[in-house]
Amino acid sequence: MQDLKGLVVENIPLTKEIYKLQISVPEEILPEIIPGSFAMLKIEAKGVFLRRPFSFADVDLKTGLVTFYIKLVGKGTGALREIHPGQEISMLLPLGRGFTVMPGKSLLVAGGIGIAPLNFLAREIIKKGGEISIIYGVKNEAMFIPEITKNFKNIEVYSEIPGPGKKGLVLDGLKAKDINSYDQIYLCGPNVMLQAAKPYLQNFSGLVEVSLESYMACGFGACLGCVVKVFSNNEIEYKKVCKDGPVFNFKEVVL
Amino acid sequence: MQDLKGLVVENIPLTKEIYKLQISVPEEILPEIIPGSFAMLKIEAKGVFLRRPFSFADVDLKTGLVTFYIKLVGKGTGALREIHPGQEISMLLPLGRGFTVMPGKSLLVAGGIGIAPLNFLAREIIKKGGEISIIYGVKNEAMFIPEITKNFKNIEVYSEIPGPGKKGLVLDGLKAKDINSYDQIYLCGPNVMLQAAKPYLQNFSGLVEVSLESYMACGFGACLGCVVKVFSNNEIEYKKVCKDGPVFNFKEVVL
Amino acid sequence: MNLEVKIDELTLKNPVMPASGTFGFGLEFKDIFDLKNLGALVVKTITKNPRLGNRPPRVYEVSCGMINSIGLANPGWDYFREKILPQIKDLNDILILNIAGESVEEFEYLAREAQRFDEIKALELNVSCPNVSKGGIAFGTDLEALKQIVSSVRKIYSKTLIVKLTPNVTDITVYAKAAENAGADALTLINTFSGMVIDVKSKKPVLGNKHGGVSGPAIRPMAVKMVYDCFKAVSIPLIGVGGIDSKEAALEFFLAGATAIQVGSQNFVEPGFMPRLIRELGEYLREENIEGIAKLTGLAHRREENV
Amino acid sequence: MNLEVKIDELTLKNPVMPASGTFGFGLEFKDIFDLKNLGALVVKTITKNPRLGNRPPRVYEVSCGMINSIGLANPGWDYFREKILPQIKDLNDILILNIAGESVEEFEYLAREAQRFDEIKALELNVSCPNVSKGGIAFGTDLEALKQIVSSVRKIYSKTLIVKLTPNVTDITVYAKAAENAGADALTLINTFSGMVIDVKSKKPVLGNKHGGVSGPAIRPMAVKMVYDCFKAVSIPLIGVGGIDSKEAALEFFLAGATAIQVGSQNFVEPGFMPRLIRELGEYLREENIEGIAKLTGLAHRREENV
Ligand SMILES: Cc1cc2nc3c(=O)[nH]c(=O)nc-3n(C[C@H](O)[C@H](O)[C@H](O)COP(=O)(O)OP(=O)(O)OC[C@H]3O[C@@H](n4cnc5c(N)ncnc54)[C@H](O)[C@@H]3O)c2cc1C
Ligand SMILES: Cc1cc2nc3c(=O)[nH]c(=O)nc-3n(C[C@H](O)[C@H](O)[C@H](O)COP(=O)(O)OP(=O)(O)OC[C@H]3O[C@@H](n4cnc5c(N)ncnc54)[C@H](O)[C@@H]3O)c2cc1C
Ligand SMILES: Cc1cc2nc3c(=O)[nH]c(=O)nc-3n(C[C@H](O)[C@H](O)[C@H](O)COP(=O)(O)O)c2cc1C
Ligand SMILES: Cc1cc2nc3c(=O)[nH]c(=O)nc-3n(C[C@H](O)[C@H](O)[C@H](O)COP(=O)(O)O)c2cc1C
Ligand code: FES
Ligand code: FES
Repeated sequence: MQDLKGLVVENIPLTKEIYKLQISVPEEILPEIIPGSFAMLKIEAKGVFLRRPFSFADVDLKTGLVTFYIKLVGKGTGALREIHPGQEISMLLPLGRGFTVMPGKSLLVAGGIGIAPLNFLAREIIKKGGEISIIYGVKNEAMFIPEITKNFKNIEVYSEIPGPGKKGLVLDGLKAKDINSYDQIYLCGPNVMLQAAKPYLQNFSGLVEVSLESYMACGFGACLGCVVKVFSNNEIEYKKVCKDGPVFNFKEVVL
Repeated sequence: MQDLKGLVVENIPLTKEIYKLQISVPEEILPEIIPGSFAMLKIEAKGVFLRRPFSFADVDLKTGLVTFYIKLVGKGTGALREIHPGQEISMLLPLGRGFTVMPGKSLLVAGGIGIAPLNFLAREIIKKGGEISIIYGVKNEAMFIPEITKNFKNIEVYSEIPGPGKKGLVLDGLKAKDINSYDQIYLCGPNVMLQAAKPYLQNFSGLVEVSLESYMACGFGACLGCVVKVFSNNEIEYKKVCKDGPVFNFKEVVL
Repeated sequence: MNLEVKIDELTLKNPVMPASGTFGFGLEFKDIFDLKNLGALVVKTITKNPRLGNRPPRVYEVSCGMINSIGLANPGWDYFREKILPQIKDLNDILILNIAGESVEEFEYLAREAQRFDEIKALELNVSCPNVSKGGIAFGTDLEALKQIVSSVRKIYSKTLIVKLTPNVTDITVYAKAAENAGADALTLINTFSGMVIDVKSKKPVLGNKHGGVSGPAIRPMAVKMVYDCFKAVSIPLIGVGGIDSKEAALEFFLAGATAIQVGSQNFVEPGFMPRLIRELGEYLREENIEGIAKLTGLAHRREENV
Repeated sequence: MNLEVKIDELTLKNPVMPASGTFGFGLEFKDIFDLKNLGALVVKTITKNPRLGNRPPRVYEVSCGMINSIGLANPGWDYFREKILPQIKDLNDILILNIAGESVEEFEYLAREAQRFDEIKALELNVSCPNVSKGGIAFGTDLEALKQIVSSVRKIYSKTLIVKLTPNVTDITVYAKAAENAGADALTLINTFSGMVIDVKSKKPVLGNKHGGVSGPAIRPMAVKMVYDCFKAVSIPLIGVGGIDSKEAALEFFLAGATAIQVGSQNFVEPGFMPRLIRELGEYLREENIEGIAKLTGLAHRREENV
């Protein structure tokens, strides 16, 4: 973990609710950034005290740029939208335990802004010679990031209300697949999506990983604030999303 | 008093410590703005809760612009320096009791950023056919606003450490004058300057007015926070700088 | 959608009123909005005799709030009755007089006077000001004194009696119950937190009176918790106050158990805040399809049980 | 220029240390700076038995601060002694163990254990956590319980004994004096303020445990006042804590009467804050030509007399 200053290079709206933030970071740190890891950004705005966590949605080793897809939800994400190219931003990074990139066929299941870390993961899997399919479910047009579908061939989009892609939920997409034709499955999305997917994936024999969210004060394991219940070795434990995760074995997580 | 939005038109540094902020305000309000009155500006920045008071340094009835000269002292004035042309700013205005503009010869005595309201007053006196002389004392170069000396002919500049104008204090300027040749005297500056001038002006027979500062929460008489001691009608009273002032009869003020 | 709330026998057309001492006598706000819009008008604390208040500086900014040591500066009851009451009695149907005394007798004196004026609809007893050396917070933290003041005033005053409590106690519910048992019809929660700011340059406390009372969003979580706790402890209506600067902040207080709310420091920052809040609360009820604001009171307690 | 301070028999090379529970066991910060730079290392509260802590959510932002209901989650004394102590004992010369118990016996047990370990240089008794149902704040607000815990531990523990007090009391000086009389060598002032945030959408308290403790700049004026008041009331050294996020904030505490300070929530926002603060305090002494930081302690009191 380092506390360093990044330089904002681009900050553009992608939809009414989502924007894309690109930040130039020092070269040395780039190799440490892996899919599923995240940064805590310091937002200098009225009423924002804590940093805010955002997953890396992409890293470009050549340009030294990291990309975030950010959904507008409150004062922090609201203020961050106003940051201009050329401004500096303090970032703690890289944080957390990322996805386990595996060979073979991977199914990536994203709900809403959950696509952010999976975009990065998909690129990484492809880079390492793996195969991917993506199910990308959104609520509506405002939550849909068009450039994602340009990045990947095997991607199916579902929209809760008529909008981009097919009408339906992520779960509909999952049901339409022969999940056993995949070697592993990765998920990121809202709790309702994860809860719905859970019984459906219970018997899947391969690795299933999920990237979780939780409210964080520090992001690096010091406050013990961000815990989730995990059932492993026949014991219920609280694990830190920021340090033991955000990527967990999906089957062990108590949602 | 109105709570309205102004549009920032210009915000430029004049010296290392002083900047000039020009804001376009609705036309109807302009005639109510008089020398000595002030506005409470709402500064949207981390850690700033209360509004900040600033005296009008000028008003242009034709362009609808008001001018503030602002000295950098802390977080509010620091954040305000970053406001861009085109941004809106919430202002409460006009506030306070201004100077009494009188015919004849007026002496204006300014210390540091105290020049702000006196600049406006000087223009107004001249407009009404009066005559003015200005003593403008500053600490150093960084506190000296060059454009002030361009605005007026009868102006003498003193600098505490060698810098613009003569070396010396405001009081030296005052002593060099035959103050009895003036019909009235107006002051604005730091407390040390006012204290030094006090005994010297005690026997002056004309009107002596001073614009005071004090820490303000509301700026419009609601909190009772900004009081100063005033001795009038043989009684010590607390008067509100924001509403009973900021302009007071200098002889009545207990410094 | 209905913003009406009841505090004892009074029906307020909406639950929003100014916090004492942050709204003067209302006159300063007349330029900004029509005070008839308010649920009630609460005036700055009045004492028997005029008070100059503490020496300046009396206000200062703190993180997400402010600190004050005004010290109950006010012109005294006689001046208020003669010069101010006539000017403000028609500004709002429900005028609440906030009073403080240096002794039980002074409280009694003021209550007796207030009882005589029809235009005064309720009394709010300030037993909680941290800025006066005699009485003030001492009454609010001394359980016996609190009981004595409230029951003495209760004997004299037959209209709505509200007691405003200080948060500077170990367990506010003890004081809330004591005030209820002594005859209070409603409680205002809370006054300011005792605090101090030291000026690093001069190496002295910033305020002339050294310490003062902290208000603003900084104290909101503590205020919300106190309303929540007192809602369980007493059955009289609660008026929530402390750091309300948005619709969401106001809603927290209703959900915690407040029947009405007061706005303090935010009046300084945005003098038109209260009418905006009233409008936004109305819109909220409409959007959420909630029949009346009163339905929200204490909802955070009920929800819990279903977890 | 000298940053050294003395707390009882301990000489700290500078007056800056982490507040318990905001620094883990220090290990998370090792990437950011060398913990040897700190005046002392204070660990997260340890209890006799392991504690899972409260159900999440456990942290949330509030205006100029945060609220937490961690609930003293910790691996328990045995695990700490076996697995953690060996890892951290060389991180800093002065290791302060913060402990809490559900009973006087648990405090005694832990004190007896701590006494055996040379690497533990001082105990800080947490009698003030608002987030546990047994013990916790109840001990800190019950004067008799406080006296009993402190004097029982004092009998067992011969090294430096620090007692950390809760601000959720009517008059903290009463508790400060009681702790001093019961044998405390120093006091840490203060733990968090009890508070609550309600989620307007779900209409429920945000925290899994409903209420929590408020920390950060929002509580600083209250913390400074408590240090100021206790400085007059007791003669043992005070360790000031509450909302320190800058050199100026730290200086307020020294001027109010603190001998050393602790940094809490700010560690989350800026993990490198403490070494920066130490550097800036050194620069400050140099610029102001003050011979040692200890000269600042309580200066706001002395200045007053000359007003
Ligand atoms: C590991 C991780 C990775 C994330 N990655 C992304 C991402 O790539 N893109 C994206 O848009 N969002 C991401 N989020 C969510 C993002 O952190 C929150 O939406 C953001 O912090 C909200 O801040 P706000 O000030 O706008 O909202 P607020 O006004 O503070 O609150 C709105 C809601 O946002 C959530 N929230 C607020 N602060 C935090 C916090 N510190 N930690 C967690 N949740 C919080 C809470 O549920 C809160 O109710 C991620 C969260 C985590 C934990
Ligand atoms: C009637 C009046 C007119 C003024 N006109 C001008 C002007 O034309 N140009 C100019 O540069 N300055 C003017 N000032 C002073 C200006 O208001 C302060 O310098 C400014 O508020 C400092 O804000 P800050 O956040 O930068 O400082 P902070 O970091 O908050 O504090 C630095 C110091 O500034 C002073 N200060 C801070 N807030 C206030 C406040 N709300 N009211 C009064 N003093 C405060 C305090 O002494 C404080 O110690 C005027 C003040 C008053 C009362
Ligand atoms: C400047 C100021 C003056 C106050 N004067 C009084 C007063 O005279 N009587 C009183 O009962 N409360 C007084 N208060 C306390 C407020 O009524 C209110 O309880 C407190 O400010 C908390 O609310 P807030 O956070 O919304 O400001 C005063 C508060 C401030 C800020
Ligand atoms: C997340 C969190 C956990 C805490 N855990 C403890 C603890 O275990 N023991 C303790 O004595 N204090 C604990 N505290 C209180 C702090 O030590 C400190 O007293 C308080 O946060 C005020 O300081 P601050 O405003 O600088 O954060 C905790 C505070 C926070 C924010
Ligand atoms: S956010 Fe602090 S431990 Fe995870
Ligand atoms: S600043 Fe509030 S009364 Fe003057």
